[in-house]
Amino acid sequence: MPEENRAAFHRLETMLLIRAYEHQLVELQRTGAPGTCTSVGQEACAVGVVEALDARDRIVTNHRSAGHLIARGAEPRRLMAEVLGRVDGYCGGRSGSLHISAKELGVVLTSTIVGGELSMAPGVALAQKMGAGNSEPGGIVAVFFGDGAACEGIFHEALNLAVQWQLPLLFVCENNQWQAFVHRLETMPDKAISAWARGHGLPVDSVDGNDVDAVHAAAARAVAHIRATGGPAFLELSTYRQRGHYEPDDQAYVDSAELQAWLQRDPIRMQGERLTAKGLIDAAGLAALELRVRETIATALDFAQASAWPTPDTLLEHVYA
Amino acid sequence: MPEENRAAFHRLETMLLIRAYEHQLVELQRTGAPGTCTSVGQEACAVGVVEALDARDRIVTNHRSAGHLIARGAEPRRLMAEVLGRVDGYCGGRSGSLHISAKELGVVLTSTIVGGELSMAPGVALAQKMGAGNSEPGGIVAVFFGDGAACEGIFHEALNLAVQWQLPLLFVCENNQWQAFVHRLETMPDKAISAWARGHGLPVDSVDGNDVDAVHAAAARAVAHIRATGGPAFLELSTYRQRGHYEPDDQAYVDSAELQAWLQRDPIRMQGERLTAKGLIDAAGLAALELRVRETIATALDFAQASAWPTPDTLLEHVYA
Amino acid sequence: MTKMTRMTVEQAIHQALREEMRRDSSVLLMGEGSATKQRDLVADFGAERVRNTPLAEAIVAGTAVGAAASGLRPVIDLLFAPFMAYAMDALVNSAGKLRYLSGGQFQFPLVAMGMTGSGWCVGGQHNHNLEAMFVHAPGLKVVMPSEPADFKGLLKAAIRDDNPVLFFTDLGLLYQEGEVPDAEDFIVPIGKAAVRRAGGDVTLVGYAKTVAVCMQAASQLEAHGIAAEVIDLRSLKPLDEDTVLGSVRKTGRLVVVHEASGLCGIAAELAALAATKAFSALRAPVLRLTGPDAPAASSWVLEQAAVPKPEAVLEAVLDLVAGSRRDEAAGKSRAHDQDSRAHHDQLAGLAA
Amino acid sequence: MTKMTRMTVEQAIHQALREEMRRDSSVLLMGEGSATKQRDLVADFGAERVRNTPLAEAIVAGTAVGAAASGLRPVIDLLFAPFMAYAMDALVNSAGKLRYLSGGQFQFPLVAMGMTGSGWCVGGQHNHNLEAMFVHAPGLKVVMPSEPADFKGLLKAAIRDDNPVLFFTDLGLLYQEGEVPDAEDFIVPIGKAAVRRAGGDVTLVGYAKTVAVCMQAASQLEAHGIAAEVIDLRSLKPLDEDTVLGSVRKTGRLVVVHEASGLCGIAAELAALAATKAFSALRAPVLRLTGPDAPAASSWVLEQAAVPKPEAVLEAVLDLVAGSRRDEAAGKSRAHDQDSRAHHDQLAGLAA
Ligand SMILES: Cc1ncc(C[n+]2csc(CCOP(=O)(O)OP(=O)(O)O)c2C)c(N)n1
Ligand SMILES: Cc1ncc(C[n+]2csc(CCOP(=O)(O)OP(=O)(O)O)c2C)c(N)n1
Ligand SMILES: [Mg+2]
Ligand SMILES: [Mg+2]
Repeated sequence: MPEENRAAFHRLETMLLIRAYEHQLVELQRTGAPGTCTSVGQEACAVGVVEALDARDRIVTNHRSAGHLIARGAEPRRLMAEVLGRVDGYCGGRSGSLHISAKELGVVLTSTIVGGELSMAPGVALAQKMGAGNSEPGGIVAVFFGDGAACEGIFHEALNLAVQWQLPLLFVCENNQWQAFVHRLETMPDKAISAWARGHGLPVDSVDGNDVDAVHAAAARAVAHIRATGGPAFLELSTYRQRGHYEPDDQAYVDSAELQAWLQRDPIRMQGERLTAKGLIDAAGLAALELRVRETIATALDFAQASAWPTPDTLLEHVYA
Repeated sequence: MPEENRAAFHRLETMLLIRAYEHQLVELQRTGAPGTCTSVGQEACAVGVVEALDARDRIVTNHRSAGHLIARGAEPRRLMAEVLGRVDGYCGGRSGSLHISAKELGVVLTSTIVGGELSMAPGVALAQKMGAGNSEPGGIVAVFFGDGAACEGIFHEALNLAVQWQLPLLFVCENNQWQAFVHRLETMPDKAISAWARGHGLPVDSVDGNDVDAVHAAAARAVAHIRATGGPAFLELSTYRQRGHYEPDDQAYVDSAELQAWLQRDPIRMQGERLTAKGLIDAAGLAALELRVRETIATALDFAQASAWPTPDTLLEHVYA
Repeated sequence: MTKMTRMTVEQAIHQALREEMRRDSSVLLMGEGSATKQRDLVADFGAERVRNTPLAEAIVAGTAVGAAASGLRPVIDLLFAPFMAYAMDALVNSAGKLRYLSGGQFQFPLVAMGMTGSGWCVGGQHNHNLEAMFVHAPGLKVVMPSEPADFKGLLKAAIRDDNPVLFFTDLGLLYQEGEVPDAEDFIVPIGKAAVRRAGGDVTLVGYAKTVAVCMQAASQLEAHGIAAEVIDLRSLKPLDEDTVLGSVRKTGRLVVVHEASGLCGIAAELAALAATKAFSALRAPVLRLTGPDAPAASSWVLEQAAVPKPEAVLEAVLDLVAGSRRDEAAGKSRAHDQDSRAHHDQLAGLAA
Repeated sequence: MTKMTRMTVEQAIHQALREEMRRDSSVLLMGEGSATKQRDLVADFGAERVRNTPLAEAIVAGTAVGAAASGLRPVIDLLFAPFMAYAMDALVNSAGKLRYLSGGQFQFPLVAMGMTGSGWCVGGQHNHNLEAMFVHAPGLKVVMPSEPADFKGLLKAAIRDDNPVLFFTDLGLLYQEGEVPDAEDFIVPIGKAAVRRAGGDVTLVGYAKTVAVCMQAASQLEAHGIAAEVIDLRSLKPLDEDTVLGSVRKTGRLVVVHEASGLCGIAAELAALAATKAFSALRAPVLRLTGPDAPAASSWVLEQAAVPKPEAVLEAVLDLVAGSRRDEAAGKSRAHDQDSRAHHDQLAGLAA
């Protein structure tokens, strides 16, 4: 199988794994586990961008991070343990789903404060640029944030600093049309995000966030630009939050025609159809893939549920260095 | 004298009054009074914009507010009493120079937190739009802020809200090239302020902030637009802070060639030359004007120095309603 | 007789908003999702007065400040208390100070709402009881009720108040039910605590979720022959000093219980008040059972370990009473030092 | 013998920065004007490590947080303390919490500097002692020195600390002079108070500018035959409980003096500590002489009226000692209630 096809295949499988993982979380929530912010429908953004990064790069993300983490190689079992508040989670259960970081993977400083990711990312990029700590030459930072975060003032401050200091920072706005229970068109003009970014004078690209190949191509271009110039770039990925803001959420406030239209353009379905059209996969192949990810998730669930609770005597560990 | 000439004349006199007032404050500081942030060199911005406003309009301003206040009709003697911390000041001495409001003149909610003016102005405009309190139909709000304030995240948030809610708000950025001890080109790209504003999709005009007639014309156009549409507009006024950030300040960090170039374009000098060229004023006329404003300021100083100190037993007055 | 209706805290908040919006056309509601979540208010009062905002707490709060000074009475929903970190300048530097700095020219009748507290396993960026920060800041009032009737009555009082009021909802109480007076003029005055249970041996003070903790401890103490007085602060600023001090002067023992960190928290303020103004009445050390100086963890076990529990209150009070009675019997002037209780300060929950 | 040089607080701060930047290449300095104001540091350490920033406190602080977690040791100058309102999310929600919430994966060796305090007539949006807010927030350390040597030693300690440290400078001290050790390894450990004067009758605790207030009061008290012990906290978090409690156990009387508001302030915390952990030693009510619950006015007269003065401390202590001695002579177990002193709490300055 040529490299290009292997990559396309791998993208599909990773998207399936993210989806299966999040569907499992949805089920867990129904039986009493804490709710989560799923990224169902946005898998192409995570997979396309993360694949364009190197091991030396860092990722800063937010509350809707499962895709970024899994695309980066995070183990579903340790993620799930974290969501369930167990010791084997990436953060020993202290984070829960909302601020999972996995330093070993270069996924650092996740914040569930909308805008928190944008406030810290320039500092991570500055450290990369200055060769601090365990950074490697040429390393960049990708910061994932939502259309809602683009409304926060810190968006403006982060862009200006990154431009002015020429930081190796890739801004990735996953414009999923929603900001919790508010449609983004209630909060900004239609083309606002790219227009705002352009006002800062850095390279801005807007692509279909449901087309994993398009996302990847754009991300690869942006990453190349950053490595070549040392300065920042901006990517707006148009996508859609297919499920509610946080589980459970009846989505009563969602326009069903809009939702339906986007479901037609589901990123996994699109990628499946593309591979099928190219003759790279058939129904049986797809079913096998799905089975594989489902097994991974089932094993992960067993692991997470078997993982111990932290004990109360560890309550004050890690508050201070 | 035709209306147009009377207006030109009045602009010159008001700028002279502002300058004389601030020079007096500089002298006062030298003899022990609290320092101030003077607007020497920026008088045309204040005079040109404020003249374009009606009585029903409101002004929100910042630490460098003397021009806005005097152009709006504030009495130098009450301003000076405020700077000296006396009971006859507009704020009874509680404000000092940094946050003088004069509600009776429609100068409301002055904040010395850079960006504070931008955070509150949309609310004042919303109240105008909703006809709340003692607002009159068609009233708008002009918010004065610096190039430094444009770097604060609240700049982005205020613009977006004003656009999205179509608030009757005139953004007036007095780009005086300095942000305290830092030149703005260290903090932003050259054309950044207008570019950022344009990204928000509202009408943006950039004019010479040292030409009072040009400022006035642009402000009048913007005000007309706001009254006609109900929505916001943006004005960038290029000007220069001729003195230090705060008295005293030796300006050792200032590039003297740049300063000299701007001094050649001093707004008062330019307006004086314009009136002279039109044959509206001669040297004697100018001297008479200067004498008049100097007398006003001398009287103001007497008043302020004779004004009583607040008494300690009033310390807790006005903390709570 | 007052007509009452049984409802949850969430419903009581909604009723207060509805009643005040009907009563006063200058009241408006703004927040991320305020209109989405309260379509009925949009229907009744119009989209101009019930507004979804951009996701930008600083401008939401700043706009409320500007609007409040200009004749409106904004209520803003900032969702979770830690998000107020973005609204700090508007709340602390503008709303809290500009009345004073302007020499009284402006007033700021606004209410800023935020949820917080343990129970949802959301971790410390959502669950952070930071009410004491606003108590420390000048020019603001702060309330944090414990039962539906007070949520209604205090929210109405907050909306009518001409000062900025921070209104905190302990999210663990959101679906708790209680009887709420129907009357549109039902107001709970800001600055008045409620004595939830009378007793002469020890004063237990809590607010929000810990009122129930104190009440449970009080029941258990009864079995030990100890009569606890339980005070629900309701208002954190202004504090009802008279009610607390009056009780301490009667019981001679004070135990303050809250989820927020103890350091410079409300319990510190009350302990200081007692040590200054009811000193001669104190028969025993003042105890604080508070959350630790740590962010809230998400994991249920750790979240709960950080929260003061009735058992910890019970144990603390039993020790306290035994200690002070022993000392008094021995003719000593005061109880033994309470170093042994130090851990309560930081680790109230662990003892449970 | 330690070699010393006489210098101002401002110079001591500068020396600490220079020494630590020389010692550790991961230290960098950022702020609005940091490079302009310290050209010599730019010259010595390069523009990459001494940076002017845009006027945007939130991103300055956020960048420091991100950099600190990634191997740098940023020192940020946020100018005046109230401007930290814009940096609250980065400091409180990120720097203070993300170590814990990540299960200890990251550390945040950063220092955030801010000036505040009375003396410059700049009013409450510059002059606001809000250090207690950061004491209340988890995961942060807070220092506020009173003399040049401590400014140097504590700033060096703060830069070397692996936790985020808030470093407050009382601007009234900026040009105050004192002897400062030359040694590059001179460190003042965070969390240790200093006993500035020994005495057995009353413990006076202050920090920053009010240490001098306490010292002056102590001198005057000497004339009245009262020996005051004066403690300079220096670190507000962690607090040096042992030194304060040790002193209170010896003197039996505690008076805390600071410019910040009393409500949920440091004095409240210390009063609570004493009332819990040194209860049996207390011979008199604990007093707080603090700034009022009001923004700072600009007018010199009002600014000064809000500030605790030596005369007020003197008067308060004289009353306190007289009261408790009278009670003890009369065989009462404790001093009279201190309601008469209530005004000190809010209006320390007015009494002066
Ligand atoms: C400062 C802040 N405000 C509000 C919230 C509550 N909240 C969590 S996610 C969210 C929506 C964020 O929208 P967006 O940035 O578009 O990201 P998305 O959730 O769509 O991925 C909101 C309002 C928060 N966590 N932080
Ligand atoms: C939030 C905040 N940060 C910093 C300061 C200190 N400061 C006062 S004025 C000023 C410069 C402001 O620059 P700009 O907005 O361009 O206004 P200008 O002073 O030039 O009129 C600074 C840094 C402040 N008052 N508030
Ligand atoms: Mg979104
Ligand atoms: Mg400027």
